[in-house]
Amino acid sequence: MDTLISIKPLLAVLVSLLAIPFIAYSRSPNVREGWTFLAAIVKFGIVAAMLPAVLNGMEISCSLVEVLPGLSIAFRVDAFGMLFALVASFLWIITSVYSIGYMRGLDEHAQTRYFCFFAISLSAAVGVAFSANLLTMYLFYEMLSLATYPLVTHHQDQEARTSGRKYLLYTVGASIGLVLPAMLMTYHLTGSLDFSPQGILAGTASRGTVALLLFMFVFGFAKAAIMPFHSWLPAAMVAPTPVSALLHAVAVVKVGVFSIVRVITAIFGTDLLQTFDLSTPLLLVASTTILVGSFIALSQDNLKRMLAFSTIAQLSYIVLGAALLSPKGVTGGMVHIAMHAFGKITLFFCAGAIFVATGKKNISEMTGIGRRMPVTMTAFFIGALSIIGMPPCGGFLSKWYLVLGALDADKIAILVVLLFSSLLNAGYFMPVVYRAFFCPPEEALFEARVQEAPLCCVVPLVITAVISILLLFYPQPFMNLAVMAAAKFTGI
Amino acid sequence: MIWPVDLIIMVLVMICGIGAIMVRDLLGAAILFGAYSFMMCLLWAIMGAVDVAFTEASVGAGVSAVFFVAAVFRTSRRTKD
Amino acid sequence: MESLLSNFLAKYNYWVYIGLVMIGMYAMIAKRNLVKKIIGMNIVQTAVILFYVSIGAKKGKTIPIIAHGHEETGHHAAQAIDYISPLPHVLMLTAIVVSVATLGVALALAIKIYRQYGTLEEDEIALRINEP
Amino acid sequence: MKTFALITVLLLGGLLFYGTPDFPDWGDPASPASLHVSPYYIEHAVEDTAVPNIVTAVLADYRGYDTMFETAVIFSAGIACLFLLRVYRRKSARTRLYRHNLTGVTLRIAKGGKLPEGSAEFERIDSVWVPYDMIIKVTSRLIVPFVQLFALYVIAHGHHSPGGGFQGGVIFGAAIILYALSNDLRRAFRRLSEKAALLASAAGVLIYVGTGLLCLLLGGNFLDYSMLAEMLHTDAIMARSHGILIVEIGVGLAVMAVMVSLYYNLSSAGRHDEGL
Amino acid sequence: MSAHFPGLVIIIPLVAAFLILIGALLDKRLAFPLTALALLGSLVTAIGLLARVMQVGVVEYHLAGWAPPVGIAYRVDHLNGLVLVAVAAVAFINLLGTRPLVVEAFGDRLGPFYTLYILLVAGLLGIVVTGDAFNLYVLLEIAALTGYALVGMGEGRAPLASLNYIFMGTVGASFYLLGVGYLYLVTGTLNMADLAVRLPALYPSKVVFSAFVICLAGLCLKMGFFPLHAWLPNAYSYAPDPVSSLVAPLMTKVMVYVMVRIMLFVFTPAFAFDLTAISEPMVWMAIVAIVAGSFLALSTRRLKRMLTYIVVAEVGYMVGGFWLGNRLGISGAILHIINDAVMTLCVFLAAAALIARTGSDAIDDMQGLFKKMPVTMAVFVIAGLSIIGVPPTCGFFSKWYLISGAIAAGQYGFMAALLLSSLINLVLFFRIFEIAYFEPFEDHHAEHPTGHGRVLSAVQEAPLELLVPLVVTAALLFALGIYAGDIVSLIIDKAIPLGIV
Repeated sequence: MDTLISIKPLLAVLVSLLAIPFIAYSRSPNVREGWTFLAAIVKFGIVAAMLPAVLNGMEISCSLVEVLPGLSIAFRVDAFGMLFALVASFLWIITSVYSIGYMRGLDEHAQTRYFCFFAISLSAAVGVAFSANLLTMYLFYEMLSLATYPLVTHHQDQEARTSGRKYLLYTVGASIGLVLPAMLMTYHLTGSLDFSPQGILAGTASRGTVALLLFMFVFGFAKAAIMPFHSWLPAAMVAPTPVSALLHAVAVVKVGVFSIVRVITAIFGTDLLQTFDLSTPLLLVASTTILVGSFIALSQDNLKRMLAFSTIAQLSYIVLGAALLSPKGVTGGMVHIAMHAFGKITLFFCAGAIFVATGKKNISEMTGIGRRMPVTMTAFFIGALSIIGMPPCGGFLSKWYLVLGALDADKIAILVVLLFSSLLNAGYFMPVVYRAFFCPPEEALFEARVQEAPLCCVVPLVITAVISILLLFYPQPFMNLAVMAAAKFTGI
Repeated sequence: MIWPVDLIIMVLVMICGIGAIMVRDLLGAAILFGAYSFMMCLLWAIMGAVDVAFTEASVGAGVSAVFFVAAVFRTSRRTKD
Repeated sequence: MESLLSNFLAKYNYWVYIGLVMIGMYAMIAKRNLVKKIIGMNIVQTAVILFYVSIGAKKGKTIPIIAHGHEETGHHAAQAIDYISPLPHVLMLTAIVVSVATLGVALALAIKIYRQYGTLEEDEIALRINEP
Repeated sequence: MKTFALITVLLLGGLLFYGTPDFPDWGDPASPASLHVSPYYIEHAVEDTAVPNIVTAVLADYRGYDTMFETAVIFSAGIACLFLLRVYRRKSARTRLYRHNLTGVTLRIAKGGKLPEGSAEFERIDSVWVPYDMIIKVTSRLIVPFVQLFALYVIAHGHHSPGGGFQGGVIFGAAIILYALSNDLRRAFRRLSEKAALLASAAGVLIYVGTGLLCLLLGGNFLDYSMLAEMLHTDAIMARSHGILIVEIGVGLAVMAVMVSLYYNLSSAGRHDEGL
Repeated sequence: MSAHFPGLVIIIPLVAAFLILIGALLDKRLAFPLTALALLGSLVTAIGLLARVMQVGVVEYHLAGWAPPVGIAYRVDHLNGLVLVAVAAVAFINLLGTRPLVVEAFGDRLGPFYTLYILLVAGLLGIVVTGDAFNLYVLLEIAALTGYALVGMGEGRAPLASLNYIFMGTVGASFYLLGVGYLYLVTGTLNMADLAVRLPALYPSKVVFSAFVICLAGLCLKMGFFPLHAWLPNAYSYAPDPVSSLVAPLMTKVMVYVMVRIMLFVFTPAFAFDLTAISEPMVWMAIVAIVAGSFLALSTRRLKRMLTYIVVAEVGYMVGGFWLGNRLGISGAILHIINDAVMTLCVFLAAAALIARTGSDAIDDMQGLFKKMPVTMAVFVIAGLSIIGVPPTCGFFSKWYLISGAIAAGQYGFMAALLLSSLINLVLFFRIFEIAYFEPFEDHHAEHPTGHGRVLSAVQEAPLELLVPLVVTAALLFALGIYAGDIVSLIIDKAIPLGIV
């Protein structure tokens, strides 16, 4: 494996941080959003610039300072990190556009603060993606938790306050209470926290210890919303929709699962888990989360809450993929990060657009909305298809790989879970679409004057919807990265 | 060092010490504390620590007692225990 | 029994010091009057001084001032065995100074407290604090 | 509280008691404490410093640094007391008492009132009425100078006999306190004002520290008096002896001033109008 | 000149103390610049000293030219070099930051205030630098005495709290003195290095064990270790703000340093950790201290009081970390001395700024302060994060070492206590942030205009004089975090005796 030394990873992380003073001290909203946009594009540019090298099998690394003996704040870009960074930084651009439309459309307060913390969050997310060791990852993970707190509590009312508390308690609490000691124990056992494709724990600990550590990590990264550490996610839906969209469908939760997958593959190593046969309990946890999450989603009326539970379920697909420990399963899980991101963000954008245009949050109030907002609802349909995993959407691809992985690993039960949950997904998404489009005109709840949301809201969701479809046909960057990463991790 | 003298002084030290904390009048306590210091000073003088004894005589029995009296004068003599 | 008694008698200064520390501590904890507590504090300090002075003592030896020091400078040096050890005395001079300094500050605070609450009894002060 | 105190005290006593059986016997000349460092002092004090009073030699030279901080402690006690208690706002609301010196008649002058004609014969007295006592005043007036003289002797003769800066300073301070007690605080202020006391206390410690600093500037370590030899035109040993005298004077000055200042503040509760 | 650094680091502030008093008698305005100058000199000397120690190793300085054990010697190694710099820096920063508050509160007694201030600092520096057990006691008293006076000048219950502090402090110091006396009794020396040489032969003696226990008890009392902490919360929370931001970061930390020094370099690890069975109970006491401190902090709704309880818990961190008895734990404890000094300074300074502007130290009165005082609150947030232990602030790294030490020693209870306390700190600080962030600003002056004598006009950002030190301290939190590895490997590692694994 060739390694390039470059400061690009550092730059990619810092871009959005450096943009903050400009965002904070801009004279007018236009200039401020201009800076945000510029930062987003530059960030994506830097990430994309590293793509060819990574696709060529190189790794790009950059070490900052050695904060503890043998442990430094260091970045290392590999295929898996690249995959995630690419998704996150690209979606930041889209979300920036959407935010402008949404925030202005609703005339939200404290927009400057909003954009600032958004930028910090993105830095943190990319930081997690590029970190070379557990310590760096932990650092950015915590940074993300704290930076999203003001975003979650943006409305500053009682509900936001409660949700903010819950959010912090779950994410930071779990990371301090579980990840930190697990990390220290790992360090104590191995003397290192550097990610290595084969894992570092092999041969240093007994089965019991490894199992304990595994579960401390899996539950400790509470951002992944593995049950029973999931209930912050629905609560956090009080945030403005772009926040929910980017952070709770893309950055925050994906950072959680990314961290879990990273730890499973690069700290424990697939071989070790295989040897100790620890994939089964992991699969059990993930499957439970998938099924229970989906069932709860079925019963939700608030659109964003439903999406939140859907996210909880979908996130566990990724964990499930990694826990299958087979190359195809891991590939599926990784690709699902991208696929789910595009699909889910579309859905959130739609929910936000509906809210901007009509002020409605509940599914039951959306009868007939498809006639008034056809573009939005079409995009919603596409996103839903992607999440369910039906062609012609990208989601199909990742589910396909997951199924293959399950077959490879001879886990028929998992196959059943996957199929059943797809049914459930369809079960909670399709009624929405049906209600939106196929209702008698007399039942429609909307006046004729209700129209599509502002252009800034609609364009992004169209783009993401289109990309969701395109991803089935041109999944190369993500697919290749995932395959590379999976091959490296599973050693095949 | 004559042991009976030694012993008597030690007993006196103890008595003055206990008296200083037991007596129900702060002015009396201050004076008893002065006496305690002076007995202590004698004890040290007997042990050959002349400089220490000298200091204690001037500080403990002298100035400290005056400070106590001054403080009691500026506050109150009353004490419940 | 014999040895116990002789052991007891051989260290009687130390027993006195322990007794004084206990008296002083008792006053500091059990008494509620602040001046009484200050007296207790001083008793503890003098007890420690007594302890140090007892360390230095040598039975039947003379005080640490060299007789006719000037005439005999350098001729025949003083024999350490003849004199009581001076070091604890030096230390205790310092300790006495510290104790009087502490006493001064403590009394100043007591006066300040009296100015504020009109009493030196801890329980009454607690009442005054909780009143408003 | 009492039971708690008793338990604590008994525990403490037990702890102290526990170690005592292993103590060397009291007054044992062969106890370890008497064998290690202190013999050096006894045997070398005179040849090192030419000071027969070993305690003074150790206090001001061998362990002079401790003593410097001891002086600083007493100085900070003085400042602390001033800082805590001093009241700078003048309260003129009180009634003042004046006594006619010849007749002993006491006048009470209410707030804002003025003295009658011929005020030179009147003397202000403390508001807590005390009978005029000729005997005390006269005796203490007689005693005070002798006490002060004795104090100076103690400071100066610390080299040869028990005593030294600290004891002398306390005695000197006590003399002034006696003066203040037998007369009143205002008269004492006329002898040694608050500012002068402060200045003297700072100056006293500065003499000490300054001597040390001078030694440092002359190329030795801090407080190494032998460096003063050239300045004092003596040899190193006598320079130590003189150095000790200088710092003892500093200590005496500081201690005297602080004792008086402490008394001023404590006896008048920081108002500096009337004392004990 | 650099040969005299160990002496100068104390002498400069000491000389300055008297000059300040004399200067202030002439003109009050002279007090502050003189103090600042002296502390700057002290800080520079301390840094020079640390650099020298890192170059040549242990630096000794024989006061009055007498070699130990006859004379008093200063012995500067990596351990006290580091602590020295921390103490000087914290005192200096606090001095610069609190000037407006001091003028406000003690305008009529600036001279005495700064004299006491600098004497306190000199005492603390002396405690750190000295190599003589009795000299340490004298310096301890000078630091304590000035501390009592400064604390006693606060409002409300401050005098009472200070008097209690005197009682506890004096008993603590007397115990320490007694312990030293016990050691002197059996060895005849007071020099720490000499003691360490002469003690091993006497380890079986009951006297040495008594000395050990008495010393430790005295030091625990002075540092406010949990069951003996009763004086601390009142003393620190009722002290005037400029004082609590000096005393809270330094006093307890320096006392912890003294414990480390005495245990490692007088009793030697062989005795402290192996021969006495006291490590285990001490760690358990530390666990209790941490948990109790955290819960007590949770139970109060006054800002400064909460912070003082956090100090109680932090003392538990350090004591526990030290008594883990392994290299990691002790490194963590020493690192935490430094980090906690800066963290505590930062929170207390920020609290001082907040209290000065709002006139109240109730947490519930902090509504809307993020809007009104953004910079102060930002610094407060950073300090809070550091206390919680979020990377890359320094609090994380000392916690890292402490927990590593706990794992290495198999003390999972201690690890759990640290994590619990982190979580509680999270709750504590976010409780404040919530109030300051969510609730709209309310002007409390309207309700009780004369409630506090020191309200400075309308609530607005703290004065620049205070802001700059605040921001510098916050930056220090990051710097200490990022260079934690270097500090440990270059300095702390060399400070710990080789025998400890």
